[in-house]
Amino acid sequence: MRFRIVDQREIARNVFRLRMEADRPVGWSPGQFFHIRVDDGLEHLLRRPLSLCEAEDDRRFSVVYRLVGPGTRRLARKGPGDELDVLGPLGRGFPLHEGDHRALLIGGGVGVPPLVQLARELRKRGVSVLSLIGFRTAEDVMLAEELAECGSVWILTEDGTAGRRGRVTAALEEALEEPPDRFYACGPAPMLRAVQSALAGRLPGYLSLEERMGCGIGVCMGCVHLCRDPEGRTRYRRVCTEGPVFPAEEVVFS
Amino acid sequence: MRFRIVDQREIARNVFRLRMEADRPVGWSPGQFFHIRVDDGLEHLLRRPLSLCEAEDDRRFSVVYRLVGPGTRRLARKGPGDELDVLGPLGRGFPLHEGDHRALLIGGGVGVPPLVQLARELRKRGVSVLSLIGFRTAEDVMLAEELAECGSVWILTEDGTAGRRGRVTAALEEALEEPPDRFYACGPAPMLRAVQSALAGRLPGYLSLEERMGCGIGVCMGCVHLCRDPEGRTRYRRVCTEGPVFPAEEVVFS
Amino acid sequence: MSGVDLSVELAGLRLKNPVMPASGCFAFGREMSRWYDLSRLGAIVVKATTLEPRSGNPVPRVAETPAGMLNAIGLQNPGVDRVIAEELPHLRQYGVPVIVNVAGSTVEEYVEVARRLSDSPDLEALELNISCPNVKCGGMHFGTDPRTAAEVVGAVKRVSRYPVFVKLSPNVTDIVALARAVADAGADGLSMINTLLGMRIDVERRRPVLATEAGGLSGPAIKPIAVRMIYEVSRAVSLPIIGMGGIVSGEDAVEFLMAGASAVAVGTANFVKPTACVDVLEELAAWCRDRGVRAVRELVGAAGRMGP
Amino acid sequence: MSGVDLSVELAGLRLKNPVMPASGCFAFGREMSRWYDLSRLGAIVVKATTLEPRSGNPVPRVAETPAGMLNAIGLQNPGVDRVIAEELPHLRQYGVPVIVNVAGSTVEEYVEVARRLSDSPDLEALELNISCPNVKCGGMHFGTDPRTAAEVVGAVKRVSRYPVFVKLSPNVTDIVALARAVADAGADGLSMINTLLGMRIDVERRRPVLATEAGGLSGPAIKPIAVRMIYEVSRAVSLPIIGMGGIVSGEDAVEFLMAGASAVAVGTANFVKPTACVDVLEELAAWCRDRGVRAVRELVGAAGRMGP
Ligand SMILES: Cc1cc2nc3c(=O)[nH]c(=O)nc-3n(C[C@H](O)[C@H](O)[C@H](O)COP(=O)(O)OP(=O)(O)OC[C@H]3O[C@@H](n4cnc5c(N)ncnc54)[C@H](O)[C@@H]3O)c2cc1C
Ligand SMILES: Cc1cc2nc3c(=O)[nH]c(=O)nc-3n(C[C@H](O)[C@H](O)[C@H](O)COP(=O)(O)OP(=O)(O)OC[C@H]3O[C@@H](n4cnc5c(N)ncnc54)[C@H](O)[C@@H]3O)c2cc1C
Ligand SMILES: Cc1cc2nc3c(=O)[nH]c(=O)nc-3n(C[C@H](O)[C@H](O)[C@H](O)COP(=O)(O)O)c2cc1C
Ligand SMILES: Cc1cc2nc3c(=O)[nH]c(=O)nc-3n(C[C@H](O)[C@H](O)[C@H](O)COP(=O)(O)O)c2cc1C
Ligand code: FES
Ligand code: FES
Repeated sequence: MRFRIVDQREIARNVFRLRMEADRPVGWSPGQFFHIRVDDGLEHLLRRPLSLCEAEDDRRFSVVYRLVGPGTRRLARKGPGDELDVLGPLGRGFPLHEGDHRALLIGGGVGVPPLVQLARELRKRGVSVLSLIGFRTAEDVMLAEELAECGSVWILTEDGTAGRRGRVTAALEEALEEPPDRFYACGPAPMLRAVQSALAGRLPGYLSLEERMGCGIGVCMGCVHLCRDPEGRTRYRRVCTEGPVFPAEEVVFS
Repeated sequence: MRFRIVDQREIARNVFRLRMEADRPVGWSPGQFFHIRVDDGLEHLLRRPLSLCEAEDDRRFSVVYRLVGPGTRRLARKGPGDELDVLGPLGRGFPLHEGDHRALLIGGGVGVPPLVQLARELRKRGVSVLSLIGFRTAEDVMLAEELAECGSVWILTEDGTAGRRGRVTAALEEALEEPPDRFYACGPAPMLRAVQSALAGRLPGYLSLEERMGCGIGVCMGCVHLCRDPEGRTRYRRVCTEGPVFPAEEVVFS
Repeated sequence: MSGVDLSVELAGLRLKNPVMPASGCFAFGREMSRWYDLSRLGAIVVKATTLEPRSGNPVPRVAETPAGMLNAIGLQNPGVDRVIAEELPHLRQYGVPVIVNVAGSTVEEYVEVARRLSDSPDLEALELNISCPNVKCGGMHFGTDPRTAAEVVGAVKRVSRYPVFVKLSPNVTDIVALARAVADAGADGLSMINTLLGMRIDVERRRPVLATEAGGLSGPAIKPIAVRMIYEVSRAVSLPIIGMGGIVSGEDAVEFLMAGASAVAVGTANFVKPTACVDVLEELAAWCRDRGVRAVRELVGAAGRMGP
Repeated sequence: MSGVDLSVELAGLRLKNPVMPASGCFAFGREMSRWYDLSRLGAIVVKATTLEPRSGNPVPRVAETPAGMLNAIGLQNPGVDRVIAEELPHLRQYGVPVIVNVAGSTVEEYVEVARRLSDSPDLEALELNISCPNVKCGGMHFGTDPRTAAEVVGAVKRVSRYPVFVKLSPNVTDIVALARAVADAGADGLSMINTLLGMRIDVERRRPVLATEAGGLSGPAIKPIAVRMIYEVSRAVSLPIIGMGGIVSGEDAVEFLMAGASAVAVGTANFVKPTACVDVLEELAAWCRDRGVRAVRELVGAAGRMGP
């Protein structure tokens, strides 16, 4: 599908927010991702997966991404009016549960963007939201205001230049003092693993995973992650179509 | 070198004139070519050779090209303000001879563009110019007005929809009635061959050749054409650096 | 499609058009059926099937390269019995010939998979994958030595009720020798090419990007190699060829047909665009129409007609 | 260049930096000297030289492919005597080691070219091109069979006063076997890779684009294949490797060094940008500087240090 770029701005060091508009309405849920061709030529064949960060309505969305390589660099060169070839939103997003009162959102780095629309949806349902978001340093901090509109936000930086010093896991115990019903986490694998092991058996929740993708639509088996099914058997599941969000207890980190 | 596109317009069916400005003055002569990267990415590695059509001064030039494949299609998408990675002008252009009074210019299709600046230079030196330009059909006719500013122009089309019916060679004899001192020809190989054989021994002149190029700067040996040296030995010469313009009697068509 | 006869015949299979997905780029069709009507395809080629279920390689399994990609999926599949029970039957609804890609670690394994498939009514042909670079034991080594290749082809032919296409590896010195050997061993057709062995290094981490280090290179980058091999083989061996390797457009498909392929498969392009197969088909039909080509068959081998 | 030690040693040659042009993409240097100061190069590698002058193949000789190109130049060169008399002397002025690429149709021709070059003081090493896909007789067939390769290398080594690098063809089933064979035959180093055999078809004219039909594929498209082969060979054979195949950036050069090359050559990129060699060099130096790498040597083989 063709999306038209509405605008694009740098919102933190090397982090861009790209707003885009679809040519027709599409269904979505928080935690899904867009699969974006960074260029119409053949040099960059694979699409780049970027999480839905905000949904203004059924046609206008934003993604927030960090410059890491040639694909995101090329994307960053585009401007208002340029067209993008986009699939999605794809995948299974964050499930919302009836009856939840308090939710704990945990994000690290570019794992924070998908939490924004999630926080908004929770807020709409009257769920009170606490967002724990961690970054390397003050220059990397992003989306704190957007999250603050939906609840409390605790910022952590590894070097202490903004918010508290330390990683999100350091603040976890404190975040549980007013017990949440559920947690939602997105960020680098070491963070997710630490969150998983800290909360296992104490709080149900979801992890949003990242893997390198080929197709994004479930046919190449490129993006698999090891998961444990309810019977305890482990097997590879596709992040693109069976995820990216999985129940925390099912995810196996090797 | 970076050139900035000033403007680009379709001037005949699938034929574009692209005006561009260099960031600093460059030396040039009519008959040379620019070697243009159609895109900064890696999909299209090879540059495209396009002849200098007009030189407004030492920085502003135009090229006129036909859409034939992916490279020219990509080029045609660019607009004012876009930058182009350009080498050149490269190669050896049309030599001008002191003492010439009348010149015959012969062009076919996209062989016409390099004749425009040539006609202007001849005109500046007081040489009277007759341009014989041939096209397939009326929709393909281009640059006739520009040439008409420098002398007489005879248009031919294969189907007779504009000017006279036939190929340029059909009008050659008539063009010789007021005998020129020299001819300059550029166009498809069959046309050049016909011109060469019609004029051999009767009129000195130059042919501007086209070959597929790798480097454009004389190092790959990709663009060679068979030539006969004054001693009668044939050998391959590089169109990019020893040409594209060769004395007509030296060129061997196989 | 408006006047152009797109049908081709291939080792006794009649295809209504020459475009099919390449194995491994289409899974077993379920996901793709959301993007277009699979009955539009000339044939359906499913993911490599082995005797036992395989979980495949660790991740990362894919990496991008200039105009190409590397993969090291490692034949992840549910095993032949589940493929027969759960995957093939639902593909019948599309009324399109189904070709099952078969892989194994030993000759016996290939034979056993072929035998079980022969008992299923839900396919029309086998494609023997003796060229998968992504598994240590099995796969490519069968495809790089003419004698071994002939052995596995001969053994499978003896048990198979269905025509056998043999998928050749491009990672060889002499592709014609391989093609001859499998032709002599009874192959009914050839599929070419599989991926080339390649590697990318993550310079920041100072190690290969893929968990398996090397992987299979596919996409437009390899197209010239595929075209050259098909051109050579089609002039030396008289088996029908399913051509693949970097096809992304109808014009690419024409190039493969002219090189000597009788049909084409679209692989990596499915990841660029889910509708790649039907897009290629439409562009191919339009190409023929615009040039007055009445039947796509006429294009097969057209570039080699002048003799060597 | 500000603190980073770029020097490398290569079969006894001391290069002040590891970047050189690939043979055939630099002619004999005269044209390139207009674009930058050739003394900045780590070494100079000239076009293939044969015993007699050769006029090369008919045109078209080049064609573009996705992220790559095909060439079929056919070893056009003025012959070894004129190369020695007219081309090599002028290259001395740059104070940079000169490596002469040698090609031939017979073992005797290779030997005779090597013998004559041994009488010239104007070079530091030979690069035996036993891998050129562009000439029917001579070139690649020497490079695809380990025994033949060893024979020509052994014969040249017996007459050569200079170290001999052997340029390997990627068009083989087992590149390690080739590398081992030429190592055992006395090669002082390896250059890899030469081009892959490929073809493009002009679908409008219904015939191959190149006059020779097939040609050699080079450029970024083949980079993953080159990296994989260098990675494999560098772990199996202890000869220094000049790595090439699709390098267009300093980061590409790092990738080749980490794969196991001790130096790198830049080929097709010279056609994209005449200053490609020195651009790659500057980017490589900057890359090292930004990451605190003190000596470029430290990168050699870094991606394979963890063991297989
Ligand atoms: C479901 C999902 C959602 C994501 N959401 C976001 C987001 O909202 N914001 C954001 O900044 N990043 C996000 N990422 C990571 C993002 O996809 C990569 O940073 C991006 O693809 C890098 O592309 P590149 O060409 O710049 O880098 P390169 O490293 O050059 O990319 C080369 C290849 O590797 C893949 N790749 C590289 N890094 C990653 C990664 N971390 N995860 C998956 N594939 C990768 C690329 O897609 C590409 O195919 C998400 C990843 C996934 C799987
Ligand atoms: C010295 C010189 C001057 C030229 N001047 C002009 C001009 O002023 N106007 C104009 O319209 N065309 C001119 N041409 C031809 C022009 O270069 C090609 O039409 C153009 O490169 C086609 O590129 P493409 O990608 O669109 O087509 P494709 O056919 O897809 O190109 C593929 C490759 O073939 C090469 N190629 C294709 N056709 C030609 C050709 N006829 N000559 C040389 N290389 C070719 C391309 O450069 C490219 O490398 C000139 C050619 C030469 C050699
Ligand atoms: C992700 C992926 C998985 C593949 N899996 C298989 C497979 O299971 N069996 C097989 O024979 N080929 C497999 N292939 C090879 C393709 O079928 C095809 O031969 C190759 O990719 C070249 O075509 P392409 O360039 O169009 O992708 C796979 C290729 C890719 C990219
Ligand atoms: C136009 C051209 C001419 C070449 N001529 C030679 C040659 O004479 N001798 C040789 O050993 N390799 C030759 N090569 C191969 C290159 O040296 C190099 O091995 C190959 O192109 C891969 O590197 P690249 O991708 O950087 O070009 C040539 C390559 C090209 C593109
Ligand atoms: S990316 Fe292809 S299956 Fe998930
Ligand atoms: S294009 Fe390379 S020598 Fe002329």
